[in-house]
Order: sequence, then C-alpha cells, then structure tokens
Amino acid sequence: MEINPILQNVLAPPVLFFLIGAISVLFKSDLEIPAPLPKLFSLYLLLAIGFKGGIEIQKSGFTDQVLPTLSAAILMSLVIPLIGFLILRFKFDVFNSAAIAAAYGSISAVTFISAESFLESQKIAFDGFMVGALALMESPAIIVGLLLVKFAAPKNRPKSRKMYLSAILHESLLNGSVYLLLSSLIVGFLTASSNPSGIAKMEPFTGQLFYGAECFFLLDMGIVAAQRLPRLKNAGSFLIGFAIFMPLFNAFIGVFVARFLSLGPGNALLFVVLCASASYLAVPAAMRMTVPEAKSSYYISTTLGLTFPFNIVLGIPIYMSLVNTVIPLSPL
Amino acid sequence: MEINPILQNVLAPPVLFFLIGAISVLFKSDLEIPAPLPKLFSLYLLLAIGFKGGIEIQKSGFTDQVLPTLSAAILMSLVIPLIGFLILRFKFDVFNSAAIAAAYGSISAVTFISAESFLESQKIAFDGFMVGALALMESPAIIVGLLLVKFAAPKNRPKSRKMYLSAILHESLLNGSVYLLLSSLIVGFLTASSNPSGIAKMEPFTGQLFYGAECFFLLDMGIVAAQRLPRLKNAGSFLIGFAIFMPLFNAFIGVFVARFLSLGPGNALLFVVLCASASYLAVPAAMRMTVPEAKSSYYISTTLGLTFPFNIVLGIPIYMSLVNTVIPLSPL
Amino acid sequence: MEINPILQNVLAPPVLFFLIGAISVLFKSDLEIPAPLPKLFSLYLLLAIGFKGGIEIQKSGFTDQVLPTLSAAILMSLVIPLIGFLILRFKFDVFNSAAIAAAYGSISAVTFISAESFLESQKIAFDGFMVGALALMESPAIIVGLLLVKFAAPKNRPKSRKMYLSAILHESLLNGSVYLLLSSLIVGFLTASSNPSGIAKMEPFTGQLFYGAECFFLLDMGIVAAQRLPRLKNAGSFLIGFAIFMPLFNAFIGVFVARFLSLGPGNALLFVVLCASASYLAVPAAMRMTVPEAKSSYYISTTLGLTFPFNIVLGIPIYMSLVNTVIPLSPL
Amino acid sequence: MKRLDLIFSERELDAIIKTLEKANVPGYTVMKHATGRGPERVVTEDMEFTGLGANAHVIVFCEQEIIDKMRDNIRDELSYYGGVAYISEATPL
Amino acid sequence: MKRLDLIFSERELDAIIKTLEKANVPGYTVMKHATGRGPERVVTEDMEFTGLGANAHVIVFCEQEIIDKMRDNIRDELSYYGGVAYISEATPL
Amino acid sequence: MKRLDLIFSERELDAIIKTLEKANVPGYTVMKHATGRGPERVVTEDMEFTGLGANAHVIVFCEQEIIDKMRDNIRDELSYYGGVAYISEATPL
Ligand SMILES: Nc1ncnc2c1ncn2[C@@H]1O[C@H](COP(=O)(O)O)[C@@H](O)[C@H]1O
Ligand SMILES: Nc1ncnc2c1ncn2[C@@H]1O[C@H](COP(=O)(O)O)[C@@H](O)[C@H]1O
Ligand SMILES: Nc1ncnc2c1ncn2[C@@H]1O[C@H](COP(=O)(O)O)[C@@H](O)[C@H]1O
Ligand code: NA
Ligand code: NA
Ligand code: NA
Repeated sequence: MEINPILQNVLAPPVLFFLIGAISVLFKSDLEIPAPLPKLFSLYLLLAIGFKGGIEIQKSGFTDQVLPTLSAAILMSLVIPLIGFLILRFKFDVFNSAAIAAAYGSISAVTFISAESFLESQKIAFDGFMVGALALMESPAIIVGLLLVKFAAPKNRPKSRKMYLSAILHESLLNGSVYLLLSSLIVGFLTASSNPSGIAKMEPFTGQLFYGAECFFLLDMGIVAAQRLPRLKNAGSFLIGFAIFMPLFNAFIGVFVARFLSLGPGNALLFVVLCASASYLAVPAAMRMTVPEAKSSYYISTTLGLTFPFNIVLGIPIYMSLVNTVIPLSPL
Repeated sequence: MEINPILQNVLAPPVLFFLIGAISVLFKSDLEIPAPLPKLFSLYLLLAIGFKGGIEIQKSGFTDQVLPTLSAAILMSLVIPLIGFLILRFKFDVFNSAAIAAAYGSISAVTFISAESFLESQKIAFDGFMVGALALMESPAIIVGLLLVKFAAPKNRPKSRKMYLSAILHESLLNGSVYLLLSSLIVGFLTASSNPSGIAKMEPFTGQLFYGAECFFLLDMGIVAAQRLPRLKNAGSFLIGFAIFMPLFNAFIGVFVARFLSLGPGNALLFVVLCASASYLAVPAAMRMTVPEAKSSYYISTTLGLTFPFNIVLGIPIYMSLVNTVIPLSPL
Repeated sequence: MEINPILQNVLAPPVLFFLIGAISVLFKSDLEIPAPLPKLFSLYLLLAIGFKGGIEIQKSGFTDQVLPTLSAAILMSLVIPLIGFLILRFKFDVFNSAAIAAAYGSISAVTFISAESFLESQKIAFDGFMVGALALMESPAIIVGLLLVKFAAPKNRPKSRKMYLSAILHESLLNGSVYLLLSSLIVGFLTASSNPSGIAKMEPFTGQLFYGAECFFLLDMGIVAAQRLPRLKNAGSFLIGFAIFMPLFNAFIGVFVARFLSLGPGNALLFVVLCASASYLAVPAAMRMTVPEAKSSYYISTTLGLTFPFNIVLGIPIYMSLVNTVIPLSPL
Repeated sequence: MKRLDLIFSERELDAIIKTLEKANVPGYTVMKHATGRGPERVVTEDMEFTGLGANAHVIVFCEQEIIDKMRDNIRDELSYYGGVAYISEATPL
Repeated sequence: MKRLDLIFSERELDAIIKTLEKANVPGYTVMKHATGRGPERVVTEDMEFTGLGANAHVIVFCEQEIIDKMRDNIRDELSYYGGVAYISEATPL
Repeated sequence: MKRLDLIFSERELDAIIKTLEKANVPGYTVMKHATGRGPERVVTEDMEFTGLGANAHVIVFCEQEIIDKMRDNIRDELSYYGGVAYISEATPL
C-alpha cells in the first residue's frame, strides 16, 4: 500500500474540510453549524445524487453490467448484516446486534460521493448507474435487521410491540432519506427521457454547486464525528474494533464480488465503498422507531464516530489499492 | 383540451418534485424539510423574481403594452375579491368571506414562476414586465378584503379593534413578502440602469440557481399541500368547490381581458395565471393580524391544499389551451 | 470629497439590499430572516473568503510587500485597541472600555468584502494576500482587550474569575469565526498547491455564488443594524460619537501606514477599511464569555448599529478619496 | 413568586411584550417556533414559512401584583386572537 | 387545572399526540428541537440531521380527569421509548 | 419531586451542564434559541448569528437534595453571567 494516494486523498478540499471540523472539536473551538443547516445540506446532497444518478441511468441504459451489479449490490446488503449479526452476538443482545449489523449492511451516501470525488481527482472512470446500487442497498439491510429482531427476539418484547411485516417494509422503503434518494432518481430518469432541457436548467443547482456543498457538509460531519468519538470509549474495545474491522472485511468480500462481476477499477471502488460504508441516516431512523431496545449511541457512535472518518480519510485510498491489486488479476 | 400539454407539464422537474413531496405524505414517509428552510427558499425566490423582473422592466422600458397591462392587473385584483366575497357570503360570515376572497384576488408567486417554466419548456415568449403585474396584484386584494371587513362588519367587532386606514395600508404594502418582492424589483431596476456589471455578478445566484431552488421549494410545497388537503374535509364541500371553481372562473375573465389588451399568448398565460392563483403568503399574514375572526384554516387549506396543486399540475396547461382558443380569435 | 463615488457605492446591489433591510425596519415591515439563516450566510462568507484568499496567497507567493503589510496589519490591531481604550476610559469602566476597544481593533469581514466589491466596480486592482491581513487582525485585538482586563482590573473581579493566558489565547484563536476563516485559508492554500483541479470544482460555490450570498446577508444586516440603532440612544452621545469618530481616526492612521508601505490604491483601501471596521462576530463572542461585566449592548450597538452601516454606505467611498489624496503624494 | 406561561401566535408577540413591559415585569423569556392545537386552531411547523407563523411560548417570573396589573390586558388580547395563559407557583433558587 | 410536561424523542410525537387527542385534551403545545440527557440516552443538537432527531417538549393544560384517562397509555409509551412526564398545578390567568 | 427552570445565555451552557452532572441530576432538558429580557440585558433572535448567541432554557426534574447540592454553584454562575433559576413542585405522572 503506497502512502501517496492517502496523502492525495487527504489534500482534497472535502477531506480537508472534514479534518478542519474534527480539529475544531479537538481544540474546543466554538465553531458550530446549528440545526437545521446540516439537514439542508443532507437533503440537498441526496436530491442531487439521486437526480444526477437518474439521468446517468437513463443515458447509459440497462447495459449488460447493470443488472448483475445491482443484484450483487442487493445481495451484499442482505448478507453483510447477517455476518455482522453473528459477530456482534458474541458481545451484544439481539436488539443491539441487529441494529448495528443493519447499519453496516446499509450505506453512507457521503462516503460514496467522497469516493466519486477521489476517482475524479485520480481521473479514473466510473459509471452513473452505480448510484442505482447506492439507492438499492439502503432498504434490504434495514429489512434484514428488523427481521432478525422479529424472529430472534420475539419473547423479549412486550406483545403490544409485535413487529408486523408492513411496518418493516414501511420503515425500510419510506424512510425520509431512502425515499428522497429513490424518488429524485426517478425524477432524474423521467427528466432525461422526456424533458432533456430540464437537465441543463438543473445543472447549476445539482451539478456545479455539488462539490462546494459537499465540502460544507463534510465540515459539519467532521464536527459531528469528533464529538461522537469520545462516546465510543463507553462502548468498549469490542465495538471499536468492529467499527474498523467490519468495513475492511466487507471491502475484502466486495472486491472479489467486483472482480467476479468484471467491474472496471472505478466501478469496483464504488462497489467496495458501498460494502464498506455504514449508514447513519436511514438505519438509525428506522431502528430508533422500531427497535428502541437497542442503544442508539452504539450504532451512531460507531458509524459516525469511527467508520465514517476512517473510510473518508484512510479507507478510500486503501480500498483503491485493494482494487488495483485484485482486479487486474486474470479473470476467474 | 389536449392531454399532451398536461403530461408534458407534469413531467418537468418542478412539478415532479411537487408530486414527490405530496406522495411522501400520502405514503406516510417521514421526509421533512424543517423550518426555517422553506422560509429560506421562499425569501430567495421572492428576491430573485423581483431582481430579475426589475432588470427586465428597465431593459424593455415602458412600452405601449406595459401601462394598460399593469392597470388591468390592478383592476383584476380589485374586482376578483368583490366577486369572491359575494359568492362566499352565501355560506360564510363577513370575516371569513372577506379573508378568503382577498386570498383569491391576490396572487401566488410560485404558481407564476411555474407558468414561466412551462412557457420556457414550450418555447413560448413572454415579457419580463409581467413580474410588475405580479408585484402590483398583491396589495390591492388585501386592501379590498380589509375594507370589506371595515364597512360590512363594523358592529360585529369590539370597539378596541376598529380598523384604521393606515393599518390597512401598512398590512397591504409592508407585509414582508410584498415588501421583499417590490423592493427587489427596485434594486434590479436601479442595478440595470446604473450598475450593469452588477447584473452579471448576481446572475449565478438569482439566475442559474433559480430552477433548482424552485424544485426544492416545490418539494416542500408538495408536502405542505398534501398535509393541508385532509383538513379541507372539515371546511365542507362548498369551499372545496370554490377552491376549484374560482380559479377557473377568474381564468375565464382573465383570458378575455388579456385578449382585450392584445397580449401575446405568453403574456396572456401569465396574466391568466395571476388571476387564477391565490395567495398563501401575503394575504394570510395580513388577515391573521387584522381579521383574527376569520378561520385561518379556511383560507390556508383552500389556497395551499387545493388551488395551488390544481394550478401547478392541471391549471397551467388548461389555461394555456384556453389562451390558445381565445387569443387567436379576431380582435374585438 | 466628490459625491459621485458615494452615489455609485450606494447604487450597487449589496448596499441597496442593505438599505432595503434597514428601511423595512424603519417602516415596521414584518420582513424577517429567521435564525439560523443569517448564520448560514455568515459561515458561508467566512469559508469562501478564506478559501479564495488561500488560493490567492499561494498563487502570488510571498512577494516583497506581503510580509511588511501583514506585520503592519497585526501592529494596527494591537495599537488601535490601546488608543480606543484610552479614549473610552474617560467615560466607561475598564471592562466596557476594553471590550469596545477590542471590537474596534478587530475587523469586520463583510465590510472588507464590500470594499472589494467597491474596488471591482471601480475597476481598481487589489491583491489576494490582503485576505491574510483580514485573517491576522482578528485575534490580536482580542488578546489586547483581554490583557487590558487582566491587568487593569484585577481587583474588581472575583478570584474565581481570574483570567489565565491560556484562556485568552483560546478565546482569540479558536473563536468559531476566527477559526473558520483561518482554516479555510489554509485549505485554499493547500488546494492551490497540491490539488489545483479542486479550485475549479469549488469555484461555483465559493466564487460565482459569492456576490448573491453577500447581497442576501447584507439584507439581513440591514435589518439587524436598523434594529440596533435605537438602542444606541441609551448608550449616550459619547458612544455615538465614538462609533463614527473612531473609524475615521483609524482610517486616517491607516492611510499613512499604507503610504509608508507603498501599497497601491486598491490594497491601501482594503488596509484602511480593515483599520476602520469593527468586529461584531469574533470580539462579542470572546467578550461575552470572558468579560461578562461589560454590557454587550454597548459593543454590539455601536459596531453593528452605527459603525457598520456608516462604513458600508459612506465610509468606503470616503476612505477611497482619502487614499486617492494621500497615496499619490511623493514617497516619504 | 409566580410563574406565568403564555402561549399564543408569534404574530401577536410585539403586542404582548408591550403589555408586559407596561406592567414592569422584571424580565421575560420567549421561545418561538412552538406549535400546537387549541380550541380555535391547529398550528403546525410546516406553516411557519407562510404568513401565519408559529406560536410563541412566553415565560414570566414575577410577583402576583404585577400579574394583577396586566391580567385584563392579556386576557383581552388572548380572547380576541387566541392563546392560553396559566399561573403557577415558583420559588427563586 | 393541571399542567402536564412531557419530554421524549420527537420520533414518537405522532403517537403521543394521538394519545392526547383520544383523551380529549382541550389543547397542547409542542416545542421541538429540545435536547438533553436522561437515564437512557443523550440527545444532542448535532444529531438532528440524522434519523435520530431531537426531543419534543409537550405541554398540556387540562383537568385532572383527562390526565387520569391517558396516564396508562402515556406511561406505557414513555417506559418503552424513553422520556419523562411530570404534573404540576396551574391556574388560568 | 422538584422542577428546576434555568434560563441563561447559551454560551454558559457547557459550564451549567457540568454543574448539573456533578450534582448527579437524573437528567435534564435543554431548549436553545430562547430570547428575552432580564434586568441585565435584552437577548434577541436577530443576534444569534453573532458571537452573542441566544439563551438556553434548561429544565431539570429532580429531588430537593440534588438541588441543594448544586444551589451555590448555579447561583454563583448566574449572578456573574446573568440568568434566572426558579424551583416549583412537580409530580411524576
Ligand atoms: N390546553 C392547552 N394546553 C397547552 N397549550 C394550549 C392549550 N390550548 C391552547 N394551547 C396553545 O395555544 C395556542 C393557541 O390556541 P388557540 O386558542 O387555539 O388559538 C395553540 O396553538 C396551543 O399551542
Ligand atoms: N430528570 C429529567 N429532567 C429533565 N428532563 C429529563 C429528565 N430525564 C430525562 N429527561 C428528558 O427526556 C429525554 C429522554 O430521556 P430518556 O428516558 O433517557 O430517553 C432526555 O433526552 C431529556 O431531554
Ligand atoms: N423575570 C424573568 N422571567 C423570565 N425570564 C427572565 C426573567 N429575568 C430574566 N429572564 C431570562 O434570563 C435571561 C438572562 O437575563 P439577564 O439576567 O438579564 O442576563 C433573559 O434574557 C431572559 O430570557
Ligand atoms: Na455497507
Ligand atoms: Na388571483
Ligand atoms: Na478595525
């Protein structure tokens, strides 16, 4: 693993602003981005990612690679929570294990766009349809997590709290961030197919502004992550280890799946990053509602306080060198 | 009436985002755009509409059509509330009738810009000075509404609540959204006449960003409208009918006035839309302060929950075909 | 002093929007920009100023003029609070004198960018490294202010409130707005030196949007300033006089320092404006925390209610003619 | 000491504060962006951007006499525009 | 009259309001964006943008009987999801 | 049980929370963005973006003993920086 790509990754504005945010907490600066401004940027990023992804999918059409890749993505988001659950059960009860496992099976959109920015700066091509994979990996992990609770812990719950399949589907598909991403993707698709002049008119908002808004949001994420970090201590070393090991492990599986799918290096990195990233928007929202028995500080501190910064700063270049090592090997 | 323009209207990003917002409420998604973000977009849109309108008016100058059109616009916003009042009095007291009538005499800026977007996508020309009509139609309707209360219901009010002319003028001219639109128009005018380099520097903010910001705001308006809709049931079928019939009726008068003014089809549509749209910013603000006897849920649920979505989704293409039918007829 | 540059300054969109905000308060309009929207624009402006400044400094490198100018800037922000303190002590206690003096020694970033906009509209060149002076003048004034409290009023304070040097440094360097400006400057510098493609990607956000965002923020500043103005009456005529006299006095010293540094007219104006402007972000934050004995209404009403509008509307063109008078004189 | 809780539309805030000041309250606290339902209407967060605004929750710690002074004015205001006002006991820390 | 203060995660707001309405409260006030710490968890402002949300503070002025009607439902909800509920005396102005 | 209401500048929030935690309060709730007027100063919403910030309203439900433990520290803090603190009775639902 070379040090150069790591440094190059760190010296890009989004990562630098993330570090600035984190350092401000370390040094006890009173820099603050008050609510609901982070929500504004988070909504904007989801809308823009979805819209641009929808356009790309419409443009590229459903090529040979699209369907296998999307299916593999869904499969990964079903399998990863199961593996995570088995590991976490060594230390945690069913509720906490299921909630944390679901978070790691799902994805982080901002980690994904950081990987896109990294690829752009490295001038490595990737396809727009990967946003489809992003959109499709959010819900299955939530469903698996909730089904695990339903079937593995039916007796530990009061009867009035029985979990119905309809509620599980509702939480996983109509969750605000899942819904916004998916529906913006559809808007993008429809616009590209029936109203192409609309694309150019949206471009300054969803396109040109994107990078700067990403930086601003990462500044806030740096603050949030650094504030979460000390809380991890209470979570214990097992969970701290899990928050670093699990992404690496998922990346490792992911890169071989990517090779099996014959993805190019750009798409492969994005696929690996989706596997390695963990959710702090959709999954916590769903778990807080349906599995209040799980400690939210567990699944939030790990994903936001450790896994997210790890992926943003070190993970992406590490996964890139992993991709560069595994992908060029002779095809299976 | 062809179905094609309606579908084309619906497939534009702003209308799609509006529908996404509305559907999220229908499906009980927890998608939410927390306060004060909608206010940010609403302030931005008013500022940008005004600024761009001011520039256009300065550029085009006061042509032959400008003065008659603006006068007719003011006239319409004086007459419509009177007609509305007479209709509403069949069912409602003076307070509610005056408040609702004022809302329908005034205008909705977002309906106006949706009509502009529609015209642009249909490649139909229109003039910048129509923003002047927009700006001038807000206040007169408020004044008429308040005068109706003053003279039609003097005995039903406690003496301490006497309505003074100065208060009426204050509410109608210095209302936040009226004031911002009018003064941004003046800023645009002054900038165009004495500081043309300022136009180019503002363009990315007020111009390029506009379409995207409009989409984001319409996403929120979809949520708001759909949340308001069920409340209409309490208002009764008379008011539901009024919220659909009145815009159509106003459009009908409007299109003949437009023909009388010899407006081209683009300007005619905008004129008709101004007549047909109803206010949910300036008028409710004024009525809440000065006519608390009126039920705010009446004038808000109708304008936001029914008239606004109707105009955005179906009304604009309907009015367009109305314009296309009436305008090309031999001049009066 | 010609009247023309003042009128030209007033007819630029930023100043017009400032006036619109102020007039809305005068006429009791209910126009309001609710919290935390002003914070959004204030954070954005600091980030963008810093980022662009960092790029400029990297591009221009450390020329002959840079170091002397930055040193002089720091010196000014050390000396001005001392002079201000001596003047203010005629009327106020140590706490209030130190807090107000610190505010006038420090700077206002928005006044600075208004001066930049003025220079651009007048087509007068200036250097990007002046943002370095802006960034470096915030902290020293705070340090001087707090040291004045520490040494001039040790007995008037409860022992539990002893002021430690570490706290003084913390407040002056890690204050949110100081930190964001400085660290964005570093990000800009690093981006320009190691990731030039990042500059173009940030440009729509930090560059193109800037002027419009400045206008929006100034609209709010107009409201805030006009709301603060009547409170000045309680502060008394001495403080009102100080709020006008002190900027002029500082500008006067500043212009001769600028001449001594052989700055061109553009850089000279910016230098003078830094001396003449007063802080309403960093200094109040620091003083509220560490010198609660000082009345915040004193240091806020003067800087925001009087000095800021004076500088924005009249000050900048006045300082320009001062620069034009003093600078072309034969070198010292 | 008493604690007075007032909840009403933020559009009437200036008028109510004027009433408080006229009665010489020692201070007051305002929390805006409150929503709710009363006998008269429903106030929701999503309507804040329109002209309707949300509610304000005003807390005043003061002596009974001051409350007596402003009772009629506040009642008058709230009965016309809507809103509620309740008094409870409070002891300074 | 009584004053009921409820503080809990804003994600449960709809359920709690349904409970209040079922008991026919005369009205209620909601203040969102509250943060805090309880025996169960810490709620911070910086997490509002994530799915966790902040707390809601709900105030209800009503008669004792209404409180009796909804006590069990509210207790059930709060003991499962977290949150606190306290009653105090209040007199209409 | 008691209810403690603290209102003070949000800039002192960390210090006050530290004091609460040291006295082992079972929990607390914070509502930021409060404005108001006290004997010392006026806090307005439009100043929130500057360094001054707005007020915080902190509510603590706890036993009298805990209040006794932290009384001096809180009084000290509030008398120096400004702000008010009041106690009232509260019964758990
Ligand atoms: N019984 C109550 N308890 C708590 N808040 C109330 C109550 N009744 C009314 N309110 C509040 O007062 C506001 C105005 O009430 P209204 O009288 O309906 O205009 C409502 O939006 C609620 O926030
Ligand atoms: N003793 C208390 N006093 C005031 N607020 C409390 C107290 N205990 C809990 N809370 C509030 O109730 C929320 C939920 O508490 P929890 O039971 O930990 O889920 C916390 O975030 C606090 O805002
Ligand atoms: N009598 C009071 N009733 C309610 N709130 C008060 C009262 N006095 C002061 N406050 C609040 O406490 C804050 C700080 O007060 P001060 O002591 O002036 O710094 C004010 O901004 C008000 O929000
Ligand atoms: Na994952
Ligand atoms: Na109309
Ligand atoms: Na200065």
